[in-house]
Amino acid sequence: MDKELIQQIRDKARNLLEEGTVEGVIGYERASDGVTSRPLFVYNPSDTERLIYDETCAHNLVKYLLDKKGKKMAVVVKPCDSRAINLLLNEGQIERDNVFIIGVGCPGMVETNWNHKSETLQAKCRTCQLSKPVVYDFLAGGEIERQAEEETYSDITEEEAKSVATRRGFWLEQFGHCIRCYACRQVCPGCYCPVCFAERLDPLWLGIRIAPEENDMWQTIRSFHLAGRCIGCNECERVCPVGIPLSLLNRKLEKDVKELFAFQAGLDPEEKPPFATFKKEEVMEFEK
Amino acid sequence: MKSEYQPKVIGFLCNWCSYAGADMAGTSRMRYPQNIRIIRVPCSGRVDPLFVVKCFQRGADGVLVSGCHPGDCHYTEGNYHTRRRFALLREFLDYLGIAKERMRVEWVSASEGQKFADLLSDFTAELAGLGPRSKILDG
Amino acid sequence: MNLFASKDDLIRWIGELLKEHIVIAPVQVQEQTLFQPISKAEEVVFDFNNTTLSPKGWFLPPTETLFSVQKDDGKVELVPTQVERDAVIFGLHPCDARGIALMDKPFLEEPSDTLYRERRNRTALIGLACRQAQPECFCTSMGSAPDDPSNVDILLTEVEDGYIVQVVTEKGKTLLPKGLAEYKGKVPAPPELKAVPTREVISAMRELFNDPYWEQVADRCLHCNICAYVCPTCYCFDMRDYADKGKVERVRSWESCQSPGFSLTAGGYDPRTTKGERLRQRFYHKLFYFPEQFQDVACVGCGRCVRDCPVNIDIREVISNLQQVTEAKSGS
Amino acid sequence: MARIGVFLCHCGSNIAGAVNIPEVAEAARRLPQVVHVEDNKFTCSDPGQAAIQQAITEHQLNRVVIGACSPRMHEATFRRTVTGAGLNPYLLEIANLREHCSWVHPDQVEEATAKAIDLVRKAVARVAWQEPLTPKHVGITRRALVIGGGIAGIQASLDIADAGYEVILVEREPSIGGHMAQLDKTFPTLDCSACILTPKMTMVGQHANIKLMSYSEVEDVSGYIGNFRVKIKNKSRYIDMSKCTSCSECVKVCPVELNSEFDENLGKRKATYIPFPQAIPNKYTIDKRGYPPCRVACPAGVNAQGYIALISQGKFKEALEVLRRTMPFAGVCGRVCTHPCEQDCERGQVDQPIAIRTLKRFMADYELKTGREKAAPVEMTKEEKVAIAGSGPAGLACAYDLVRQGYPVTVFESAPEVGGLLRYGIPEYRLPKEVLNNEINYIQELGVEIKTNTPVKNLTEIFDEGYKAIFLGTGAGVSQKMGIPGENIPGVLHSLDFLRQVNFGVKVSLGSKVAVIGGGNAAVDAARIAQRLGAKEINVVYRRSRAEMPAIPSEIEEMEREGIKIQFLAAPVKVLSKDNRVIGIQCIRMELGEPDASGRRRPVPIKGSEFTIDVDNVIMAVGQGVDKATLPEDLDYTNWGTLCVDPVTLQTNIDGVFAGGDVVSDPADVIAAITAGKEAAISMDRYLRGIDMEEGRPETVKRVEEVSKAGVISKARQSMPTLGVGKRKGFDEVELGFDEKTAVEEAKRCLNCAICSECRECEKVCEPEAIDHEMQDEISEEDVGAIVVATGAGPLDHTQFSIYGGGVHPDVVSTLQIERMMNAAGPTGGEVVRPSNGAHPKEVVFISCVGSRDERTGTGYCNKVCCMVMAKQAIMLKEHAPDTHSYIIYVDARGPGGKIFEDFLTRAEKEGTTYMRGQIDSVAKQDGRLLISGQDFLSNETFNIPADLVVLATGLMPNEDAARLFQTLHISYDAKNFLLQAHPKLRPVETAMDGIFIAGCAVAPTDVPESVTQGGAAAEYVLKLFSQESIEAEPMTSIVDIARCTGCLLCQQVCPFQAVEAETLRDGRTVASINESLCKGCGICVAACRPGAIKLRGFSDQQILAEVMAL
Repeated sequence: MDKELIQQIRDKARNLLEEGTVEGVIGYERASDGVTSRPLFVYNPSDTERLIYDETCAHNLVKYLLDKKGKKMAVVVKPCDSRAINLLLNEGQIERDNVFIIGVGCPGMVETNWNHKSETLQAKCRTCQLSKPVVYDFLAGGEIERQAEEETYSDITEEEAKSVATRRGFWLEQFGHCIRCYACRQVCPGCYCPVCFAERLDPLWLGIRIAPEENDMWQTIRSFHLAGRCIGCNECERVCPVGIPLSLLNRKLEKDVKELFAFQAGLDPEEKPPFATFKKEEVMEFEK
Repeated sequence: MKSEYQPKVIGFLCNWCSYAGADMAGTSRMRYPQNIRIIRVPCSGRVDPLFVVKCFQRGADGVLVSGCHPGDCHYTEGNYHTRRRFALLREFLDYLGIAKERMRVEWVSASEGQKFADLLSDFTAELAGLGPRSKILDG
Repeated sequence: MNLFASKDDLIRWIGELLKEHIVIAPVQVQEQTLFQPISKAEEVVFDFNNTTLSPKGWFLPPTETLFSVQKDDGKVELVPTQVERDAVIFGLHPCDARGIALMDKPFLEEPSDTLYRERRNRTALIGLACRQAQPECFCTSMGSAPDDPSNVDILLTEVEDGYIVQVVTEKGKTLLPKGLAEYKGKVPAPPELKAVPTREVISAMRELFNDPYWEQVADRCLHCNICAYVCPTCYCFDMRDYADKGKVERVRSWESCQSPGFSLTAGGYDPRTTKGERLRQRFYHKLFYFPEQFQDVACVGCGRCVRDCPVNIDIREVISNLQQVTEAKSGS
Repeated sequence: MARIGVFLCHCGSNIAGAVNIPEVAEAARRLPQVVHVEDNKFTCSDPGQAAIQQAITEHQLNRVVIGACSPRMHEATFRRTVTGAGLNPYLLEIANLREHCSWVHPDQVEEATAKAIDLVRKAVARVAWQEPLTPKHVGITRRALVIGGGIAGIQASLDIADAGYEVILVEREPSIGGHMAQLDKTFPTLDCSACILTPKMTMVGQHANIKLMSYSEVEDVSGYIGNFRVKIKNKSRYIDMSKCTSCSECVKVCPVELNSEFDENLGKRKATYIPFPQAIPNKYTIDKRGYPPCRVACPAGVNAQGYIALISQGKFKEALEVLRRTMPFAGVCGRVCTHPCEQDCERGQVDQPIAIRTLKRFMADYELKTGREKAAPVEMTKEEKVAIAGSGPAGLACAYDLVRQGYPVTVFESAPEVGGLLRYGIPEYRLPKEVLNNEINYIQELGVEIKTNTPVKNLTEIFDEGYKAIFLGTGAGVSQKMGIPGENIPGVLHSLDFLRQVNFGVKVSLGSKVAVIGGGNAAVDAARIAQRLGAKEINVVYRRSRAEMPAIPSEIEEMEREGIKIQFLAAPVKVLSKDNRVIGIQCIRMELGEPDASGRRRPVPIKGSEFTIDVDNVIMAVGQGVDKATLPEDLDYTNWGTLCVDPVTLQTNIDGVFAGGDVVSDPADVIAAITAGKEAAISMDRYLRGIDMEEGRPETVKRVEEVSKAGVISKARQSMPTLGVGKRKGFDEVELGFDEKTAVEEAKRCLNCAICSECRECEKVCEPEAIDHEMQDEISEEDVGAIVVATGAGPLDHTQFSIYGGGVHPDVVSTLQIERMMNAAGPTGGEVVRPSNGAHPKEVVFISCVGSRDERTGTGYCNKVCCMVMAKQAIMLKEHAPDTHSYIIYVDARGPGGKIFEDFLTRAEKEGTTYMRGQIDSVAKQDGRLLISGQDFLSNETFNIPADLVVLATGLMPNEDAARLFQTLHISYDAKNFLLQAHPKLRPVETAMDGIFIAGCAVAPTDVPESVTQGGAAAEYVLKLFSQESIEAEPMTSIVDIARCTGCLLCQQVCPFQAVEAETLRDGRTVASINESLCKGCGICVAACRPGAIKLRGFSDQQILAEVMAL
């Protein structure tokens, strides 16, 4: 634990609360297992001492801003999570003036389970090129030099190289595990429809069956609705109780969107996302 | 003849170009395989990717989304959005195991009855070659 | 009288059971342990922490068709789903067995749930006592114990070179293989568990319904359904009729009070719109409403929700927080 | 609960022949919510419709499904039917059992029946979700737009206007009339085309209800039926139509002549023109196509095409005026300019570029020779005095531009004589002093005061003297040194000093052997002067190779011709001396290495390759620099020692002080210095008037896009006469310039790239002062309620059909060319002649179906009019000259249009035309005539016909850029750009876009009567629309469910019609809101909306999903 960094976060949070700049601060505290961490909402300056920050603070706290619309909130934001801020700004879901961003550098988060943390960095962290958040109001701890691997999407290209039937089998097995707990959706900063298509009654896109044929469509559309919007925090995969490799879906779309439309979500709050625009002259594969 | 595998094809055709092109194939008495069931939409830009995924979920063997040629959209820009949406969806479905050959995006104008007929013959033959796709289980 | 079975005996026994029964047992699937119907005895794993999902899914499957309706030439025929075979759930821990016993209360109380009752009647439970407790376990605070035989037909307890076989019910007796010797050795002591104060909190909950605590703790809740779906006692479900080209099916699937649309009524009114209200419902159901109706707390202390909650909403912590809230109230 | 009635149409046997209707009916009966099913022979017939209405009442139906033909056919019909029975018209769904089923699967009854059942089930599922919709009513702008002023557009305009409504007729050519105006006679009545057309044209021109916008194009169309908004670009004619009296004086003086499009390139017209005498409007148009390449290439923007055009007409003085509008240095630049204009000259792509520089010089020479009248001083209209330091090209150009704007200008020159580098840097044999003096005198005569021997040292002093702005053009007057040993020994000269001394008449004595170091113009000048001063053996030492040498190539050439040698790839190492006297120079060989910053390959010394040249003098010409000592202090300098200025405004760090030329740029050429002076003049004028100096700069000019070189006959550039080498003793000028005849010949080679040369001679003769060369295109916006598109078509260019000799033999012509020749007002005065020699053709062969009925060369279908055109022309040829014999080689001879058409063909044959059905193999030249060989299909024999003239009847195709207009209008067109009708039989003048109608050749090739009919029919549809009180707008628009909307506004970004607005609710949430009157119902937003908050009425998610679920 970087004590100095944590102190900066605590001081800033206390300051913001005491001066009334914000109503609350969203940060991290130690979880009940004493090992991992969990989100913390601080409304009282005295509670700022509970705030921590270390390599177990994987949660993307930006999601919570959607619950606090209209309120002035401060939020502790890692570099990857910060892209979610830009996404939500781009889509008009949060107001910049209502959010105070306490940016933190990130050395990479480790794989954790209840009561257990490993030494292994999360996969998304290994290729993360961001030394600091893309947007912040206050940067605690300064920039962190990172030696990131190049994002090669090698896992994706490996999948792509397999036969269609193999891929079908693989995904059917994976989706067979899905219990439609919707944790992937609930944790995702890009999922904020008042009524998700999967639970809509008019029209009835999808039934309530927890079974491959419906799980399949659920996951297909969930990921596709994030095409060009997924900011790669990979929270969905982390929270999945049945271990579905959701990053293989999201990153496939990320890769294709990059290749087809030269776009990456969450880097620029003003840039038009791929489905909001087009180029008349572009030619897609099916046109060739 | 009857025992032969008949792929199930669903087509979303824009009202102004492709649906009219399909009408043109009819008025010109061209022949094409019976497999397609056409759903009329005002513009190919109306076709939510959800419809296509739903078709496959419901057991369609092939889906056609067809609109005006780029630049000719009755609503000026609808097909440009179609192009982007389905370029990505096609790739994605293929990745999930629904071969991209099963999904076609085509530009057919009101005068291209022949093109429409040819396209369906070709598409149906290609799907027949791929073989049946019982519900979601095969690629 | 306790019997003894070596590991080989067990494997042979499961093999025997498979001839007449569907055997549901813990198996390893990738990184997870799941209760699944097995096809051969070797698939079974004996040394496991609590499975990802509890075995409740055998009685209340994630999705099942309750009945279908056939319409033909004006005649309407209703075809209920049949339970085809007898089954054995093999290797469930005492907490999961207690979970089934708790589920029995609402489902078997008349009018009982036909399908549940059918499955329950035709399923035997062969339990496996826990030799080790996990940090998230607290069954002893919830009316059970690592070696509790009360909710199974047979309980197995691992010893040095095999298993103690404790026949609990008559039904259990019928399942026994021939030729098991009597076990004369010591029965090992169960692991010790930390106690969670339950009773006193529950009595105080009547006063805590409108406490701001619920909104606070719910701040970090994501309202996914993980806790409910991994819970051995959560039994909420949704039903829907599927109609497709003349064929109609009534389908039942798991659902959870944590779902944003769970309590939405047809008229558009939703009594539980805030996160706090929804989270409160879960704890009130477990700790207050269920005991009010059925005397027992609807928690068996298996620790799955503690283990799997993405934001660490720990029921034990909630209980102790409630205690603090109550104390603070009475103190002031 | 819906009560759905299903009605199945047999359509005679069209559907029932391939679909088992009873089986479909049986299946339909079992569908949920279907309470009534019946079938009918012809549902669209009156009894069929009555049956539906009766069933609706009888069975209390609240939804109707009709299995019949395409909804595109009868949806409107059946909507009226159900409305008649009291049902909302939108509670109807049509299953397309004919076009999409029975017609395409005619002999697969089982499959077609199964498909029909699916289609009906799908329709039932869909209609169950359909809600009643109520159309909105919108008003109508009772004003029509007609696009295209051919006969179809004229007819439409007149019919609408006569009915009392206003019409805007947009025609992109200067006159209306279209192709009909080009015709001599019309078939089959042989009326004089002009006689029947021009009265109509005049009526258009005079009609109170018609606003004629000729020379205009539709740029953009928005809106919908009854409410279109149109953007129209009125192209600039450069002639004020309200002032032009059509006196044609401008034509007389216009120097630019080009092929007349109206006369199909057989005649000529001027850059200012009326396409034909009866044109409406009868006003002149100046044809300008932007800036010619020469003018674009010139840094100073000198209008070379302008003066060249006038030289070609022998108007030499006027030509010089054109040049002097830009700058005063015809004689100077005509000699020393690096002429980038010639590099870009389009003529260079034919043979060689025009000798632009020499023509420029010619104007100055001519003036010197014939004497110049003293220039009238400019009236000083401005009070602010301007000071200019330096009288080189930059300073003088600046002074020239400012004085002509009425500024009092004073030039301060430190030297005793005016001209700067022009005077002391360029040797007399290249630029005689007389020439320079004449041009300086001219500047002074205009009113520029020049003070010599007056250096500017202190800027404050100048300002104190009342000058409001200062330009520094003091040049780069210091020779740079090389820094090699021995450089300071007497006998080592520096080129600038050397040139200055020689030019000022100071005697310089040189030994007989001289080395000149450097490769620029200064080096070449120095070497050639050295020779003229008596040096015998001169070596130019240059460190790179010939390709890199910066001096003007022709000068290098002349130098070598004069016997001066160049040592390439050599550099001096040190000057060798004895007794403080130069005895030689040691050099080292170089080789070229990697390219340096300037892109030229860097010379690298080769070790041990030193060599010595014995010389008496060394002249260093390795560069010049700015002499800071002569400049005022407190100015900012660059690292290279030149002045720092703003690159656009040329202002220095001091307000009001500008600088340009070598003092800023380091040595550059004369034209660059002039340009700098001119740019500074613009800045200073703006500075003095207090206007933003940067706005609109650097100026961007429109270069002409395409220059036609068709028919240009190759002709070599006139060469420059020079003084013989032997005669080059003194400082006599080496290049001698053109004489008048040569100049005119050379000028005539100009291609007039920009058409109008902007010589402005027309301005001088236009009494009503109608000409305005600065006129800009105007965009106007008009609101109209209906649009008629009659943009026509044109014949394929016959010269592209080389297989028939088109474009190969001049005597292979098009039917339109024959038409023009037959016309008494045409290029040949009504005589049909052979273009090659003007002789009367006796044997004429017509070839039909050129580029029609032939997919490879044009269209695959019949052009419809050619058979009649050829018959008409054959008859007319006979009438003009009875000894003419015509052959018509046809594929099929057709006379569509009734008896008189067919009779006309017979008449042609009777009057002696030989009709031959066959195919052409070749058209070859033989004995001055053409030999047409081919196969006669009827006799199965080959034929060889010798002929004097071959006429190609080419297919008609819409104009190339028609597609762009059609896209703007959102109307459909086919692969050949012909417009598509809403229905080819029943709705021939309507398009799929309500309120847009079509007529004439833009739809398909039509003859005159048909075009008139269609124009009238289109007008009738417009009038029908205008006679309605209001129009029903499609109610199928989108609506937002604010409870579901997240306010992400993706819908707003994808809506092509700006129909989505952001709306803030009372609770502070932002949501999307759709303006129904702008929404067109495309549904792009619906598919983009993830939360499913947008519903497109009539195509809701439920409806389409119900269809998917039913399949």
